[in-house]
Amino acid sequence: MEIKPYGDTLNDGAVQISFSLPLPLSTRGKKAARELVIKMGIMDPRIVFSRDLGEGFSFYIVYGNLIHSVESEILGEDIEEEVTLDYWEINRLIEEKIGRKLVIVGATIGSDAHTVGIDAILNAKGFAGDVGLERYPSFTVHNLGSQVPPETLLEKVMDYKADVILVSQVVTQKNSHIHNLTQLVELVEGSALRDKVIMICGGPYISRELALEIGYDAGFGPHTLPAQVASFIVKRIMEDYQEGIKGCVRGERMKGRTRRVKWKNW
Amino acid sequence: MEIKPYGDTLNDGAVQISFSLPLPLSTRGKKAARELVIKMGIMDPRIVFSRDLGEGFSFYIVYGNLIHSVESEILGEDIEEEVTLDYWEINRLIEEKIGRKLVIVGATIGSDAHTVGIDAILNAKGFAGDVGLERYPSFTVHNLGSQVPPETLLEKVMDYKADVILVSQVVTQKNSHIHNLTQLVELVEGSALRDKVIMICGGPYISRELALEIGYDAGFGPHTLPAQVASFIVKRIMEDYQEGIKGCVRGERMKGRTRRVKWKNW
Amino acid sequence: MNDTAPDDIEILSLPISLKEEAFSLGKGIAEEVHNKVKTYSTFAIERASLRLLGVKGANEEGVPWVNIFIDKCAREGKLSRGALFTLGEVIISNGKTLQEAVEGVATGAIDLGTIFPQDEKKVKELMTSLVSRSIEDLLGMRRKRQEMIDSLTPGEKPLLYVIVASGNIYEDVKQAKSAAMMGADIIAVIRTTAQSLLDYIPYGITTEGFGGTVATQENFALMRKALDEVSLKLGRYIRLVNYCSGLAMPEIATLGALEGLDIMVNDAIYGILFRDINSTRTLTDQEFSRRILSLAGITIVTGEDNLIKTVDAKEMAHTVTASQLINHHLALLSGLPPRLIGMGHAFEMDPSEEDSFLNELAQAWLVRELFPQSPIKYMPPTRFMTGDIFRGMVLNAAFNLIGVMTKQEILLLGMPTEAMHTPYVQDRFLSLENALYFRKAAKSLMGEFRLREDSLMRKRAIEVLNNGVEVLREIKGVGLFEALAQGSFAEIKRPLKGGRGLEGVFAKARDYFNPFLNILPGTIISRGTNYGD
Amino acid sequence: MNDTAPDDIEILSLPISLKEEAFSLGKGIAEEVHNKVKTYSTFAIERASLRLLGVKGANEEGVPWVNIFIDKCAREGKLSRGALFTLGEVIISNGKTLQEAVEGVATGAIDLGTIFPQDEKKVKELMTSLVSRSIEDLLGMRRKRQEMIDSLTPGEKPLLYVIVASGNIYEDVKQAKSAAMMGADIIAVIRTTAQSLLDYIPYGITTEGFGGTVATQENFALMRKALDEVSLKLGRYIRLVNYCSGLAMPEIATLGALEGLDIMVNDAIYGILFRDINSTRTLTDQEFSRRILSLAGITIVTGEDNLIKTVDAKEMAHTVTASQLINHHLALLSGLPPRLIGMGHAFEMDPSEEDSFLNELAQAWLVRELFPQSPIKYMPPTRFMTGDIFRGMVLNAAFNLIGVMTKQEILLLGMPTEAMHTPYVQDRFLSLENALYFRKAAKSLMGEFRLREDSLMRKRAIEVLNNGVEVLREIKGVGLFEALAQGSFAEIKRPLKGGRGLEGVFAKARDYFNPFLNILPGTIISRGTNYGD
Ligand code: B12
Ligand code: B12
Ligand SMILES: Cc1ncc(COP(=O)(O)O)c(C=O)c1O
Ligand SMILES: Cc1ncc(COP(=O)(O)O)c(C=O)c1O
Repeated sequence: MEIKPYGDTLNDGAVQISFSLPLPLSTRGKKAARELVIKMGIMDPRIVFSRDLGEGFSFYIVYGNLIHSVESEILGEDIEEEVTLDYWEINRLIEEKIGRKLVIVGATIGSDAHTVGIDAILNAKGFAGDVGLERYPSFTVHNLGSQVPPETLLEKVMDYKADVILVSQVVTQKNSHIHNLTQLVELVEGSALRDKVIMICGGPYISRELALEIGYDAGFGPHTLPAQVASFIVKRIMEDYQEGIKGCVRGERMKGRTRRVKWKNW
Repeated sequence: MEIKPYGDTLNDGAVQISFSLPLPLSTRGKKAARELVIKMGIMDPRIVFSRDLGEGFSFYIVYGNLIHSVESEILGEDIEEEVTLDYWEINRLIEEKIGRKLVIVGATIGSDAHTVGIDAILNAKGFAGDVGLERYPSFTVHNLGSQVPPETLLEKVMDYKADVILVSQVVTQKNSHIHNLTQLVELVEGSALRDKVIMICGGPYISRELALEIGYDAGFGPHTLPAQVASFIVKRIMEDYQEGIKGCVRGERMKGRTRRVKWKNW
Repeated sequence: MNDTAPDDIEILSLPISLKEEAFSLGKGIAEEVHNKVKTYSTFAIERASLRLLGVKGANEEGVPWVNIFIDKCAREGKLSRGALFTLGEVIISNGKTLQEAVEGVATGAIDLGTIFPQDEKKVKELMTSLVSRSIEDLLGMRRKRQEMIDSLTPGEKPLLYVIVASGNIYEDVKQAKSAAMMGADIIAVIRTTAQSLLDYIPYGITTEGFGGTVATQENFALMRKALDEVSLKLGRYIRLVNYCSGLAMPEIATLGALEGLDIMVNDAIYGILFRDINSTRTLTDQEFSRRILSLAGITIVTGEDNLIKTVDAKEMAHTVTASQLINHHLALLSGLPPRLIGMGHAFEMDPSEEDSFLNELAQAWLVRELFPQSPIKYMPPTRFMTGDIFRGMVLNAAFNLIGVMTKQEILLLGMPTEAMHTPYVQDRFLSLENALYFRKAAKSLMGEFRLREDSLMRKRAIEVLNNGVEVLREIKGVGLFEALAQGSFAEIKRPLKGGRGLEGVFAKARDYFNPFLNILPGTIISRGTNYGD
Repeated sequence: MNDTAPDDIEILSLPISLKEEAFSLGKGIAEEVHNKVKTYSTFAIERASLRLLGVKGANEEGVPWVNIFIDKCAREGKLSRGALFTLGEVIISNGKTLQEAVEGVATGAIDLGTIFPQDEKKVKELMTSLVSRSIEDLLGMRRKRQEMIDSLTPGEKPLLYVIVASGNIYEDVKQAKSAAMMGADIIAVIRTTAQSLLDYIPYGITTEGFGGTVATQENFALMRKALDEVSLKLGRYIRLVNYCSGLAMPEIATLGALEGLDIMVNDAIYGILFRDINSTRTLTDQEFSRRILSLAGITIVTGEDNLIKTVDAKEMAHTVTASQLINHHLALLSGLPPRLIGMGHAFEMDPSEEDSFLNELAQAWLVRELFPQSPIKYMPPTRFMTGDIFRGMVLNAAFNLIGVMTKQEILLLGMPTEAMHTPYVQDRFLSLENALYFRKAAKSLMGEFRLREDSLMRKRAIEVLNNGVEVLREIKGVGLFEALAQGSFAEIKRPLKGGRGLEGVFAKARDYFNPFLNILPGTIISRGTNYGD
């Protein structure tokens, strides 16, 4: 089945587009807008609004019907949300299976000063009614705050013999988040600690995919709840523990992870 | 030079897109949204908002950077706005060159009941401070109102020996405006009157291009002022008058017009 | 609507004598109209009476049986006494059921010309008992619906009203359910363009319409069922609306009653001005329609918004007030209790004018205070909406805030794409989230304020009411019909004998018979009371 | 800002005794801070003093001459007496101009260690005359700018404030002009991320920045020139803003004065809490900065909005009030007249909460009434903005309306794309049309209302003020420095000896010499008066 945008009738392909052009509002500007939208695959573009913005800029709002569609087959199966363990379950598992508190170090690195996101995960108060990791008896949390240079974070990880690193990145201009996050991974790898710690990043523009790609164990985006993070940590550590015993190696995507079978050796 | 959308830096290609899909919000829905936007030529789509709308629908807002651009050369020269003659000039020209009042018949045809637009052009009060055609001493205006069947309009055109027909169309669902407007042209042509009257259509979704294509002499869109219409009428009639004398034939785009050299023969 | 409107909202301190004059003028004008129209019946009223009795269906070309039946009655001179009388004769003489009798006449199987006159008393008894039974049925349905409503939460005020208008009832159903799930309380199915002009009710489930969906009994039923489902799912009652105006107005009222509609947009003046329907025809139809709606407990909403969609809303605001005062009294005379009389108005002033927000606020308060016991249906900006959908969200925000602040009970939500097309599925979401924000975030705002002594808004409201009274005085002088002929509203002139549908009006003969007239609510007829109030 | 704020806006009827207590606590806390910080100077103050005299430029690596000069002074133990004294000695002993002397020391051509002590009186006379001349120059520039402002229309209230932040000053200039043409009254150039942390002023015209554009003297000049052009073209004066906080605060103040900025975001508490700058350092810097800004007639705006971007805005609203009261008195003590003290706050409560609109309105009125003679800078919703740009327009509409209704004088406009990126060129247009609508359409709204006796908004405002006074009492008990160490604001703890830049603070020696301290406005120094007020 072909899937198309829906306005008020199946397969009408209705889409809304807006953008500015570095041209004054004129017949040329409108023509350029129309041509661009046609290149995007809009059959019968209607420029419903246009405005000169001064200084040689103009703004356009366009409605039209998209010729493109996607085959519903290529969309695959719906991925089930990971089941989030609850507070009690998490604490019980750690107590029973690990038998000691896990040490977590968290920070916003680089020149990024946004702390609300990482605090939402770490501070006892938590987020949207879900308590933060500090409140879990089975975690020891060190929240280093913001503007932490990756080097400093690494030092603290060693000082505290951390099991988990939580890094937040909010500012993404000029891809500074990727730069900072990659630098941290490299430092950790450089000091041969990568297989000893779980590395998790998060922030409003972080996705799981991105995180895995740059060498983290997980990435959490907007609206993350602390329990989701705690849940991931526990599950991952349990798995690693199993694997450590079996000594087996998993595929590509688990690169960072499979090296961390020695995690209990801190 | 290549022209691209502008967000905050030249050639960043920034565009905003929104649409719904006939899929519930899920990983499949998001994937479909992303695939569609990639097909539109968005390099790095960011789904900044998504929402389940119930009943198997979902809504997406996407930002990203367009790979397409347009060559500024193909945009041609800026078309100068036609100079609009003013009220005094128009009346003077008609009085001097034509020497009689021009008869105008106006209506909204078909089942369309929107009169505000045509009234804005015809009623003495006018639009946005510009007086309407009824106020011009050189026009005799018959405003037939709305819901006028094309046949009735034709009868009135003959009764009044009209020089100009003004038709409004506002409702465009299922292309009813095109249907109605075309029907009217055909009727007028069928009764061999096409070369005796200037036919002008207007409405919020009417463009000059569309009007010419379906056989009208002009088409006026949103924000039209009465003086623009009056100005067009006078200029066209003056030209026809000249041409009538010279008997010459102009190119393609003037199809409707060249046949109307006998307009004075009513 | 199911509870009384607030009356703790007085803020304008309108001069009492002015208010009293306004109401007495409105009442006087309405009474004159009422006295005139009750001497007439119309083809549509006769057809509606048949439909009330339960007659349904159409021939193969889709022409409804009731239309053919009534046309034949008219042709045979058997209408001025009332179609129900003729029908009674047919039933008795041919020994048929109601439906069979009508179809028989319509197909020509029964020839009206050859029907023997029957005993008048017998005919009347038969028809009166059929009418009584149908009234009982209607009241039974009303009770059942009320039970359903009572079993669910009623929704918060203002109720959020959105439209569906895809032209295809199946798409409409999906979109309506989606809207309900996103927070809509009321769904209106917009009619296909110019259905007003049809002197019959189209038949069947339909999937093609222009700017709206055909209003048919079958489409009503489909949507009602869908909304009942979603109401139960949400635990919140979702109301259904359609238009009750145009040439078939009384029949639409009947279908509304039969199919469980909650609200009907009902306004003869709209038909007169914007559809060029004959004034006597549609005001006569309206009287009967409103009596049916009253019986069924359906809330009407009036169409004054249309006036200020045509002429300047600031300048002509007082004509809205004048029309509301007339409309309100017409409705009272047709047996509608105030709580079922929804007064319509709109946010349509030029938003680029200085203090337009104040003038809108003043107008909203004025309507609210003039009709404290009636729901107000507040319509959003449309005329000054443009293709700039972002600005559209802002104008709708201003509208929503005023709606909440002045306790308008029904907010018809503006769509960002108003200037382009009937709503897309996401437009409803965007409009609902806009209104839901203000309904919650400004919940208690209306109880916060008094106006200063020198308030511009108070001044404006009094000025509007004053000018409205002025217009009412003029109308009172010449009568509503003549005023319409002179162009008192929206600068449109509609002569008494002009317009569509006049041929379907007839003076009721001395022996005109229609038991519904005795049994439906209405102030004139002695037996008429307001059921269930 | 150029005219006094309205005082006919009283609506809350705050208890007078409560207000008085609030002000007296704010004053007491501020005085204690003031008395402490005037015993210190900082590297940044010394550098700023050089810049005030007109020293410019940087070495080939971009290190400013003033930084090298001051560092050398410090290293040679020649700072506690004041850099200007040392500079005077260098000039006299080497017979150089100011600029030559500084560069000479910086490049090492002149060795500070080998400078002979000069006659103290001669040095002081020389430097005092240089200082006087520079002050005359600054006042001359201020007069010239005022003439330009007076020759243009000032713009309507509230003034509409938008940001540019492309990172590239040339793009910024285009975008700023575009914004002005679309109706913006104030342009703020957002600084590149973490410029606060630089203990110097970068040099030159720059085209790379992260989330903002580098604040340099050269970029200031470029933007000022562009805005002057567009001001003349529009006949409306366009104001320029930058940030005056961080480690280089006094130097930025100087550049603002030299380059004709109109408004500076200036708040030591922001630096302490969100940039972890040492409290003594930045409060000392702030005192000097504000005296410069006062001389130059630059309006400051404070940064209390940041508090409620970090903690819950409804719960912690009183900390905004408390901080404002302290900040306001600190500013008064540094010689700023009330009309140059812009108080910052923001619309940041959770919009999904019931009556959040009322709580925002109450807060806006509270700020307005507490500081009737000061401009209020009202910041838009940011925390609860999401990728839903349509809803963003609606929240901004609510914000704009409150801004207009409560006469906030400066509206920092919210952008629909707040949750994604710094503004695109069209975002500014959309935000401006939103605000322009309300500024005009609700122009007279604020004069319309009184509150009812039982008003929830009045209750809320008094509660906030009460809690604010509570916090002030606590702070008064321990002093501001200790309160910051305990986490009184935004739940962030900043110990007295912690944070960046402490190494740049030094106690002024008994013979500390800096004639600017005698001549700049400020309440403590006898000669300090408020110029031009
Ligand atoms: C509050 C705020 C600030 C506050 C920060 C206060 C503080 N103590 O954090 C102040 C005012 C100080 C500030 C300053 C600046 N800000 Co700011 N700020 C915001 C704002 C309004 C909200 C961010 C926020 O708190 N969200 C709420 C939290 C709970 O959400 P969150 O961060 O997404 O966190 C959740 C998830 O992402 C996840 N998560 C986040 N981190 C982590 C980490 C881990 C390990 C895990 C598992 C999960 C996780 O879990 C959280 C809970 O669900 C946003 C705009 C917006 N509406 O998003 C701009 C915004 C982020 N800021 C921005 C900018 C540019 C700045 C400045 C750089 C501007 C300047 N040049 O001066 C400055 C400087 C700060 C700096 N150098 O970093 C831009 C970033 C643009 C971009 N994409 O790069 C934004 C988008 C605004 C804009 N449109 O320009 N800002
Ligand atoms: C006012 C209005 C009404 C009023 C009309 C009152 C009246 N007396 O005209 C009422 C309430 C009656 C009405 C009813 C309906 N309407 Co209506 N209405 C509008 C509205 C809000 C404004 C139109 C208007 O007056 N614009 C102001 C005038 C001045 O602008 P204009 O028409 O563009 O005219 C200018 C130019 O276009 C030009 N022009 C116009 N005509 C001509 C002719 C000539 C010869 C020339 C030279 C120039 C010219 O000059 C004018 C001045 O500059 C629009 C939405 C909107 N904001 O645009 C919907 C809108 C046009 N309506 C719509 C619909 C669907 C209907 C209904 C069919 C709905 C229904 N099913 O019941 C009904 C039925 C009416 C019908 N059958 O036609 C749709 C049309 C969708 C579409 N694209 O097909 C719209 C867009 C609303 C929507 N989003 O659904 N409507
Ligand atoms: C009172 C009233 N009736 C009916 C309609 C429906 O329009 P139509 O006449 O096309 O059925 C409207 C639409 O605006 C209306 O306001
Ligand atoms: C008071 C104040 N100063 C300065 C800034 C600028 O930020 P930075 O510290 O990145 O220079 C801000 C930004 O929010 C602020 O509010």
